[in-house]
Amino acid sequence: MNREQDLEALRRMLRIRRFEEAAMDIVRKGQGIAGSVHICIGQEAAIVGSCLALRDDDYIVGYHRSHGHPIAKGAPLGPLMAELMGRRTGVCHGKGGSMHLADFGVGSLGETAIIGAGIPQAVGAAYSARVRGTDQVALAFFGDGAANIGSFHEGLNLASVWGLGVVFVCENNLYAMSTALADTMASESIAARAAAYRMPGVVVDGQDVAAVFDAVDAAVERGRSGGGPTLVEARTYRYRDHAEYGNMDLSHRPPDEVEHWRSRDPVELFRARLLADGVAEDQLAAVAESAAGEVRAAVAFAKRSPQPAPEELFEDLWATPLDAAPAEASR
Amino acid sequence: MNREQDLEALRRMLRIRRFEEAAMDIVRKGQGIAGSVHICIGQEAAIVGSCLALRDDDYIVGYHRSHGHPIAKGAPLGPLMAELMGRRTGVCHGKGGSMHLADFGVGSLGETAIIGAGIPQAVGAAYSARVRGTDQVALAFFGDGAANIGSFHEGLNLASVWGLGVVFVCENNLYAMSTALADTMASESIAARAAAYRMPGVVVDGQDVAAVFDAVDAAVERGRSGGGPTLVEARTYRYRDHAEYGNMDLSHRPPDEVEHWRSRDPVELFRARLLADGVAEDQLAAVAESAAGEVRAAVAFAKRSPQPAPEELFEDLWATPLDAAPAEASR
Amino acid sequence: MRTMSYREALREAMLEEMRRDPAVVVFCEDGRFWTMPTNGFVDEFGPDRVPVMPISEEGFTGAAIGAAMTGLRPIVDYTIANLMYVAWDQIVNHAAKNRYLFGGQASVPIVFRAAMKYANATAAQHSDRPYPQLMNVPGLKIVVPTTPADALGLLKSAIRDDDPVVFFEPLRLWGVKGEVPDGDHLVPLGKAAIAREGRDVTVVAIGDAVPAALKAAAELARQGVELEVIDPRTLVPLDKGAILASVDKTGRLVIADPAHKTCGAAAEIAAIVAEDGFSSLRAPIARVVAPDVHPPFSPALERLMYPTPERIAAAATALVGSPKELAVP
Amino acid sequence: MRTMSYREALREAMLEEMRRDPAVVVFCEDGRFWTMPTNGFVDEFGPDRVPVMPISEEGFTGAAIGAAMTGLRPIVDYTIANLMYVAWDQIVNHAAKNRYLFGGQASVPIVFRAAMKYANATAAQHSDRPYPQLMNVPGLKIVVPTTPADALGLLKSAIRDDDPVVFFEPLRLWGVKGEVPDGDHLVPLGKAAIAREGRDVTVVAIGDAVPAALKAAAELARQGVELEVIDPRTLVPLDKGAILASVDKTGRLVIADPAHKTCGAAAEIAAIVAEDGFSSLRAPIARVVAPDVHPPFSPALERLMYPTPERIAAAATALVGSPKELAVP
Ligand SMILES: Cc1ncc(C[n+]2csc(CCOP(=O)(O)OP(=O)(O)O)c2C)c(N)n1
Ligand SMILES: Cc1ncc(C[n+]2csc(CCOP(=O)(O)OP(=O)(O)O)c2C)c(N)n1
Ligand SMILES: [Mg+2]
Ligand SMILES: [Mg+2]
Repeated sequence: MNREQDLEALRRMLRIRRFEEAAMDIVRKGQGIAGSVHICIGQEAAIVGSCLALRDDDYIVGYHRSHGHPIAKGAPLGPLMAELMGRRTGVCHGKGGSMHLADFGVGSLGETAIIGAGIPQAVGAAYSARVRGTDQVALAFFGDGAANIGSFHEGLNLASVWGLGVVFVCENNLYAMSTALADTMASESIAARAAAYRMPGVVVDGQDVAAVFDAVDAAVERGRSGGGPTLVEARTYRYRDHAEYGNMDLSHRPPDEVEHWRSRDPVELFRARLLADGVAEDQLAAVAESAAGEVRAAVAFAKRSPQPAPEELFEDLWATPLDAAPAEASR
Repeated sequence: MNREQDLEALRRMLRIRRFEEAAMDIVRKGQGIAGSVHICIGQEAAIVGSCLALRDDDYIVGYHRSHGHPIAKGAPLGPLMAELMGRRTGVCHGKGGSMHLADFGVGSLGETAIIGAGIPQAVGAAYSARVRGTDQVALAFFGDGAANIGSFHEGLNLASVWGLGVVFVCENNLYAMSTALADTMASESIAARAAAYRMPGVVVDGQDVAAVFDAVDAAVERGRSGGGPTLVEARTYRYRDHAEYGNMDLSHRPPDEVEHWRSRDPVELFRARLLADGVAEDQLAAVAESAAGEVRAAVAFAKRSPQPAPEELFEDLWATPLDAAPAEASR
Repeated sequence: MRTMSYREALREAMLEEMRRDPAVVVFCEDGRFWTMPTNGFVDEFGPDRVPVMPISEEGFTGAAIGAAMTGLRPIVDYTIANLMYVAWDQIVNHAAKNRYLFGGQASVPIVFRAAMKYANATAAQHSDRPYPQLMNVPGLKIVVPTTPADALGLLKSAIRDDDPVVFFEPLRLWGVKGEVPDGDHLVPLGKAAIAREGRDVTVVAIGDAVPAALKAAAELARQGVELEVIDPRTLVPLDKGAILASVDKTGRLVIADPAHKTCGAAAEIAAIVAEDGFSSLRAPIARVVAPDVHPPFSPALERLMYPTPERIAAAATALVGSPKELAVP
Repeated sequence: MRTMSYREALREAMLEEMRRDPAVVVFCEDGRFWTMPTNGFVDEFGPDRVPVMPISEEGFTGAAIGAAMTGLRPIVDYTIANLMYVAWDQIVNHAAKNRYLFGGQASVPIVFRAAMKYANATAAQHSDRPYPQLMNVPGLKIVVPTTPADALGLLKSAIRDDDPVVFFEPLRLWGVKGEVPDGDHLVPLGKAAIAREGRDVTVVAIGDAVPAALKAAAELARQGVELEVIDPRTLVPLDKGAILASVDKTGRLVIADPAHKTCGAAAEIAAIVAEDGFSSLRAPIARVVAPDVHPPFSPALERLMYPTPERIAAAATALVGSPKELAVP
């Protein structure tokens, strides 16, 4: 990454961090975020490093831990926060909520609450690009838990056989809910599974945004130039428990494990690196303040947005309405 | 294999061959086998070599190309042939037909018409053995086409993580219907995929019944003694097209490929080996005659068996009938 | 007018639409094989639009969704309706829901083709008629054509529709020939056909129960009982108006459907009439459907499963009282 | 009598049956986690009977089938009903069919548990009520208990049943407490409960529409309209006798069900009554169900989806003509 990209990486990581802190605050205070909220704090480098390697018109598909992906892809924050609050101004008109953020305007094709299901959808987006004659690539985010489900296998095989420009990014945070990856997968690493599809598989330090960028950038380059798919496993950690469902903490994790990963906070690590590289403290503070300001504005926007009206229940279901059929009935 | 096993191997291969020839004959003459009939002629060594390595109380699960598996596991032929003819004496009372042979009496837990679906069921049978404290192993047969479906991935992973005694036997006949494996799988071999689950994967000559026996025997031994699952890929070939649906031949295959595999007929190869090993011609002829006689008897049994009576439509659905509920209705 | 089989109509519809719109692609295992209606398409449209398909129903259905959300119009052919179950999550949780979940940001224009192999001795895992299950899922349009003209016209409309359409084909009808209008023949979704007019009993028939109902009608007509046979053609959206209007005329309703009874399409049609056409009804509603048991392999048993002219005629006759003796072949 | 929550009843049922029968095992992702009703089971029953579960719904459902055909009695907990779609092929093509396909050579005694998280702001992919889809599949018994006593008694019966049973739990009811008989409390499958007797309108209510119907009944009683509330508890086999007897008494039927309308359980119940109870009916049948649209995330919209006391009362009132003003809270 060049300096400009460095600062953009920091900005996007901070947007995610502040956005999620604000969301947790609203949840805690009961101010209007309902349902399951999965926080990705701790994983920002894996997410942002990946998205920064993409073009604006490239595609991403994500999963239930969904806030970071569209933010990292460049989505405006207001409609995302309004979505979490179920407002009509939400990016999905309040239909999707926290697990289903999507902003097609920035190539974010949506997040799914079904583990693994987004993987083949990303393959389809890359296939679509080829048929339409563009060189867009598609990136699928998924968790370590998804590596044991059928769609992972089928999606990777399809991308490989069809030679598509897909980057599979596993945010391996070591756990699926309470279950340690080591207990559910005998393979040495998720990246090692790439060999079963004759595609490159790489493990990267998911707390190091530049390392993630480099790995994904190479994969994107490969994909865009017709070299086929790549599997990137970013080793990372989430700092909150699975979801914000009250009195959840990380007490069931080994304390030294938690300590180790907290000491490798991706935002702190990167800020320290930039300082060491000679970036001025002021500049970093300005980036931080702008991110925080965007989040404050997004929260304000969401809170003042109206609830959807009852008739909106029936909107957005059909592209062409059901009663389009003429009344006359004859063969 | 010892000499006794050699002769048993030959007998079972010949049972399969004659059984299927008889079935094709009935289909051709329109004498009462309806539906899809998938012939495994050419693949007998892979099937018999595998089953001979099992104990009588071990389990097998198979797929749509289903006749060979229960025969190789030792099922009596009459009820199998009656099943193909949809008779009430059929091993499944005429409910299953050609794609669903099963003989629980010999550990044949059934064949499925859904690609890949039997794989996790075999895993469950091995799991069951462990919970019940027996040392039975389970063997899953599947085709090369099944290696691209989710159940393959999930089944192998589960068996590996749970450390179960499962042997996964892929009858790789190079094609799934008309589709060449090379077009749908980028991996070097199916066996190579075993590494993704940290289990051994071996490729074996599927036309050599002794080689298959040795590979599966080692895998069974491993499984039975708590060493976990193994993937065995038997390279073989089917001599008929996908199914017996009229005017199907192998004309869409490269002629020299067909020629090559026909020259490696598993029954002929093994008979030649036994002769070279000094087994008397007479003895082989006696085995051949007994197999042919069993098939003739099976056909006769099937043909003289009655069609199911209309009320049998409703039998076999429930273990405990639906109207078991008492009439009285109150909380 | 042209004469073609149902199967040829399927091929023709796909050919015409693929020529018309480069966004149309076909996902089908062995789709290039001579037994398939898309045989030869790869030569005209190239391997990108007719890609080789691993046995990965879940995967390629997901891929179709990703493609549909980004500008393509995939036709996904499962070849056997039961294989949809393998991809059920992608069909039900994603194809049907994504437009709604994402607030209308993208549509999912896919046609899911599913041949139903029942009455063909392929046993329970290959003989299902799963449209009732999918009728319970909002967001999917559901079509069951019964003539070559409707197969052609509805498949073309389905391919052009911006929503996911599930297209169920009774395999028994694939070989049936019929007249098909020339030119760009489109049949709109959501519009029933009155396959035969009659005043005494309305028979709403689905799939290959339509020809069975027409046979029953021809037979009963000789005895002075006039059946009105309605072929909904599209199950979602259902042309309720056509059904209610007919029941309003006849006062009696038989629903003939090869799918299972409980929570079937026939149950829905009965419920609609019991709600909105109750005052027209002069007799109980009768369902002539498959019993709640799986299709058995044995042809001797399987032929007891589905609606026949005899069963339909008997049900209709029971509703009007008992006229002269029946002699349906 | 003991007092326990629905959730505690689920736990108690599994505990009692696992203690009683060493063949009972539990498959559940994160089943050992403190949020799950099976938390702590591994300590008592060991890791073999409560194995660690990768995210592999299709795989572990298949494994449960293989285990069930060879002597075990697995309880498979999907934790969220929508996740069954991932395993649909194994449930529909195998668990429901294998006994029939193999001519009764083996049974498939599995309990599939599925919590339904609707009315909980988890949006369309986590809020389904898929029992109507499975009611269309022969070979599965289907249960939707609504009280702690029934949750306990039906889950124990389901575990002992030799057929596959799908056990749907409205998550909204997990926290509800109630009295539960002491001892080995079993409730038979296939037997409806008359949750309240009444003479004017029969309300067949499913899942958490039962408490809603009871509220509506209490309110209407004050106005002189007596609802009879029937909780089928088991949807397959359905206690048709209890429903028909009630309609025979009241002449009017409302069906209240949180599942989608088209081809739903309410459609089936309506069809049964339109067929076999037609002569008892004095008014059209009314369905108070979820509209055919997905559950939206936004609580402001989602609360419009499901049957409420108001909607049920309004439907019942419309059937009896219009009595005095309603004031349901
Ligand atoms: C197919 C499916 N199975 C199970 C679940 C329930 N579930 C939601 S999140 C989760 C854990 C996912 O772990 P991972 O993929 O590692 O993502 P993480 O939550 O760690 O980011 C599970 C089991 C689901 N949503 N979908
Ligand atoms: C899930 C599923 N997808 C597709 C089919 C249709 N189909 C039946 S057999 C077959 C080919 C299977 O090939 P393979 O596994 O190699 O077995 P083989 O027929 O070569 O023995 C296909 C695609 C099916 N039955 N099930
Ligand atoms: Mg994880
Ligand atoms: Mg093959």
